[in-house]
Amino acid sequence: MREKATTLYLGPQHPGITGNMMVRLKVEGDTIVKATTEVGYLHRAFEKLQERRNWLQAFTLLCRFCVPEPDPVEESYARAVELLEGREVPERAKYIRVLMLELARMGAYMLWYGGQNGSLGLYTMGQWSVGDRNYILDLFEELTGGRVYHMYIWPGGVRRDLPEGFADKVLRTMDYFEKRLKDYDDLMFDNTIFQKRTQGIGIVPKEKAVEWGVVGPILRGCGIKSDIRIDDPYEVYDKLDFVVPTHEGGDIWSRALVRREEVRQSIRIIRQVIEKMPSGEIYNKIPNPHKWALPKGDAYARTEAVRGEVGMYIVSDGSTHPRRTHFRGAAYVHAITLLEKVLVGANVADVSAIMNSLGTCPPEIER
Amino acid sequence: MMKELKEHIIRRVKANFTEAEENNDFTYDRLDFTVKKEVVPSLLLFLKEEMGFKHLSHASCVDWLEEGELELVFILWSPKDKIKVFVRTRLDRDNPVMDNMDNIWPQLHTYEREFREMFGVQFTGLEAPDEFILEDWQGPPPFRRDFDTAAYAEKTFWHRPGREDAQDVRETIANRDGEDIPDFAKKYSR
Amino acid sequence: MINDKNSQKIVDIIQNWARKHSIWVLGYGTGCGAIEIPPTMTSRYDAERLGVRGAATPRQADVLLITGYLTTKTLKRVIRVYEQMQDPKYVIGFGSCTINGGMYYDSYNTIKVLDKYLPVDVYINGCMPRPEAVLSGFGQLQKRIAEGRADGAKQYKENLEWYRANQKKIIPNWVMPEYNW
Amino acid sequence: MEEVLYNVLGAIATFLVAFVVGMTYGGLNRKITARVQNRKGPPFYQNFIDTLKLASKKSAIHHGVMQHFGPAFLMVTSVMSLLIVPVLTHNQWFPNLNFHGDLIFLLYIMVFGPLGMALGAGQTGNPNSAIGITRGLSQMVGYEIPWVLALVALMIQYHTTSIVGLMAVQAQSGTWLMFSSPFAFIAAVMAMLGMFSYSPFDVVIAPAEIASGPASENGGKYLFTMMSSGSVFAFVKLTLYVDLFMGGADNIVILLVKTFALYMIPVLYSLTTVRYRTEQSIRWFWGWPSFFGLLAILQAVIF
Repeated sequence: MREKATTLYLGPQHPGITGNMMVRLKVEGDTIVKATTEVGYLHRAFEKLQERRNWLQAFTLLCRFCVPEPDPVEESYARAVELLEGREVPERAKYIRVLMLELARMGAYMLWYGGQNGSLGLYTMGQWSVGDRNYILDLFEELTGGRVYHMYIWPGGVRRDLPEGFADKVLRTMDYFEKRLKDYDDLMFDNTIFQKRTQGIGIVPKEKAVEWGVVGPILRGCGIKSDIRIDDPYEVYDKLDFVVPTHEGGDIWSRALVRREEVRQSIRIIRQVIEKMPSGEIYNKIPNPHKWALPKGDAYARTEAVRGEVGMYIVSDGSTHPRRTHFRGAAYVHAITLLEKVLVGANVADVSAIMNSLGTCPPEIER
Repeated sequence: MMKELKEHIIRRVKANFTEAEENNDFTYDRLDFTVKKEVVPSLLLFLKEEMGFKHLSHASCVDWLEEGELELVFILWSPKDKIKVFVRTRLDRDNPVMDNMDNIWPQLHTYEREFREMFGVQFTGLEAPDEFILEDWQGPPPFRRDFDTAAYAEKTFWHRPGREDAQDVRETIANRDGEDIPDFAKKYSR
Repeated sequence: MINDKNSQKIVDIIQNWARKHSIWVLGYGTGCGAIEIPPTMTSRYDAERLGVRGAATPRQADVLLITGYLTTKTLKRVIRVYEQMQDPKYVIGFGSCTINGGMYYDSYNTIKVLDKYLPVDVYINGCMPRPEAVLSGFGQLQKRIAEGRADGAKQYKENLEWYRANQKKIIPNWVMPEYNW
Repeated sequence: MEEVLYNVLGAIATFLVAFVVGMTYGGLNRKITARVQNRKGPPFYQNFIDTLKLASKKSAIHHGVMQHFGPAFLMVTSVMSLLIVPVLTHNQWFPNLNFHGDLIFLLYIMVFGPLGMALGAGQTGNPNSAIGITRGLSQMVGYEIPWVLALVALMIQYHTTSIVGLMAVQAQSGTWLMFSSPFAFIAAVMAMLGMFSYSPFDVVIAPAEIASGPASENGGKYLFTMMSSGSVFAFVKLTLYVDLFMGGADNIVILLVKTFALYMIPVLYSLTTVRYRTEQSIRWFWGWPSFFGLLAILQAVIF
């Protein structure tokens, strides 16, 4: 006899939900038979607002798209504008951008460490990693003036050159993180209960993954080597030496292993960037923003973020204001169509862990 | 190399879809095809199944108010050949109807729901609740160009005086009088 | 004895002292400001040493932290959550967008002034407010509680019609239980 | 007459001591947690402030009469088991109502609280409460097995079913039961991890999964009652373990030292582990802890 299905509302006010969204679960016993994502709690109509601003003013709204890691969004926009206009970026600015993106990636992964373990009940990890994330935010603050919102990577280059002694500080921070990551391994990855809770849970099928629009660490966790930094290289990633880790399995555990390795690769990239960074200009000056018109046409640029592929599609009608901007967030696919598929058959206890593992970030869904 | 690849793709597409207009002016890894809206599903399916464009990178809708048309853009990425293809089509702005395509890529379902809500594009055969992002929305589709968000916000929401101009905000706040907050609430709107 | 005015005052002082040093914040990240809450709660800034700690459900919480802009859809849920909280309860408006709309002043979907809809005890300005600012905001709230001036919930109850009228103007489809506690 | 008065006053004193000690332990738990997590942490008396604040909440909504049962039953359970467990040996200020067979009675009474909570949680109508209490009862089935096995082993080995009897055995032989029947001790300590329901066995409250479980709809005074009864119950459990396995305590200092040492086992373990799922938790309790319980029974039967 089948048990009667009950409906469980996970969110919008729920400590286990990642951000402000809701998942409606149809539950039989402990097993989910149907999951529906409901979003829209964070819809600010950014793209509509950007149409009312000029090309540079629109840029200031960008970092609010997804707060844990705003820099890839800025990077996508800047690159899309540069593609459309044909504007060259100085070599040094490219290196600084990569430095910025990788620092942001590390910061977001520190937040992920906290979220993934918080969803499983290991709060010590979150306290450590989110606390350590402050050291990265300190670097951001020194470089850009903001902890969370940087508005640093803008069309034509970057906004400010590295302060004196900044490179040393970055290297020292990297040394610190290399030491700390060993502690994280001891606490998290060597923990048998963590393995028991994550192995075989939230499986994304490998053969369907590309078709379903899965990107980023989640796709790499299925064993498919796909990284925009390698496939569609931007800035100076093709001159840097790093490995794209993959793991077979497609469950939370293999995604966690992929992310664990990626933090280490980020440290490696940052060290190389500091070493290879040339001197020179950092900014190819744009004209007066109020008179700065982009040629008619459209462009699409995409960047690898921690959640996967994020992209910015911009359309210009030849005026000083965007005709249309449209942001593509990885969570747009991961948190709706993918999450609804992955949650079917899962245990209620694992919903939060699965959501964290899929990198759900509601503000980039509804923008 | 990239040039040959692009020409190969154009040849294959033109062989099957004669009326597709290509745009091959880009210096980077990108190709554009403009087709009629009836052809879009079969072209997308052809690109996905035959040409290796497995990954739907993005889909977007642009409102060309002056021309009376809505433009749908699909951005496809081939993991094998490392190239992007844009498929674009135009819809009549007053009666935008399109075929439902979420059987090609499941994530198109989400995009279609968003376009239906934000631009009023009707997808025949799309099975989803009407509301996606907005709740109890009574105005026109908000992302259309003729919807003025600033005027709507001005009309609907209460604005705190003091930011109409770019003067010193502190002074404006200090000199603020004549606003219609009741006495008890003044304490909380300092 | 308890009706005696002086002893009531002493009871008030003790109760306010306890309320001041035990602030349970509802875990509801209503907007992008939620990103600075984890740093505030974790090791460097450690709000728990001030007695600030997270609460999982509205029934247990004392403070509703509105972390940033409220869309109309969220506003409905926030009102619901606020009315479920137990008296005495406080609201902290967090970020510029709760004060005057911030950078969303022309958005069709976000409210611009929070205190029209909910009684705000403390505003923290900035976008994004740093954890130090958040802690300072909690400090202000503590000061107000100790002085007995953090009576937003009382104002809300007394002027319910005014608040309701404002809320219903934004939320056309009002299907919610009436506020009765 | 005078004896009754002494007993009543003593009971009140015992309750106060249990409340204060339990609350302080809770605060120390938070402090130690904070230190492990690289932060300063709240003061050790933070839990007193929290309970005082909860008690001074002006309103406390309830969803029907049955909701009172949850906190009330929990409190009743705590107080009843407190009165049975001897706090100090040879001290008239801490009376206990022990009798022959009180161990068996205690086994029953410790289940009573969660059952009352189940009644209350059902009334609230919050699905998280219902799921939480189901999880709690399921997990109880898990840890009751090693716990009962350990106690039965003690009963068989020493031919007594009263706590005082077991304490007398330890006083006579001069060795603690944790040395003379180590398997029972190990099984009982493993069961204690479940009883405290700290991580990895915090499936009942599991914030990221089911908000705060049975307590979801309880605010203000209800939560106050639950927190206080939880503190008292923690003290009861620790004292019981000290009485059973560590020879009891002659004065309050020794009691505090012994109970705190025991308390550190679940606290420190909880800091480094991920939460189990309910079925994994039950499986764990039916694994090694039950095995040690069976060994304890074997030891009791053979020797």
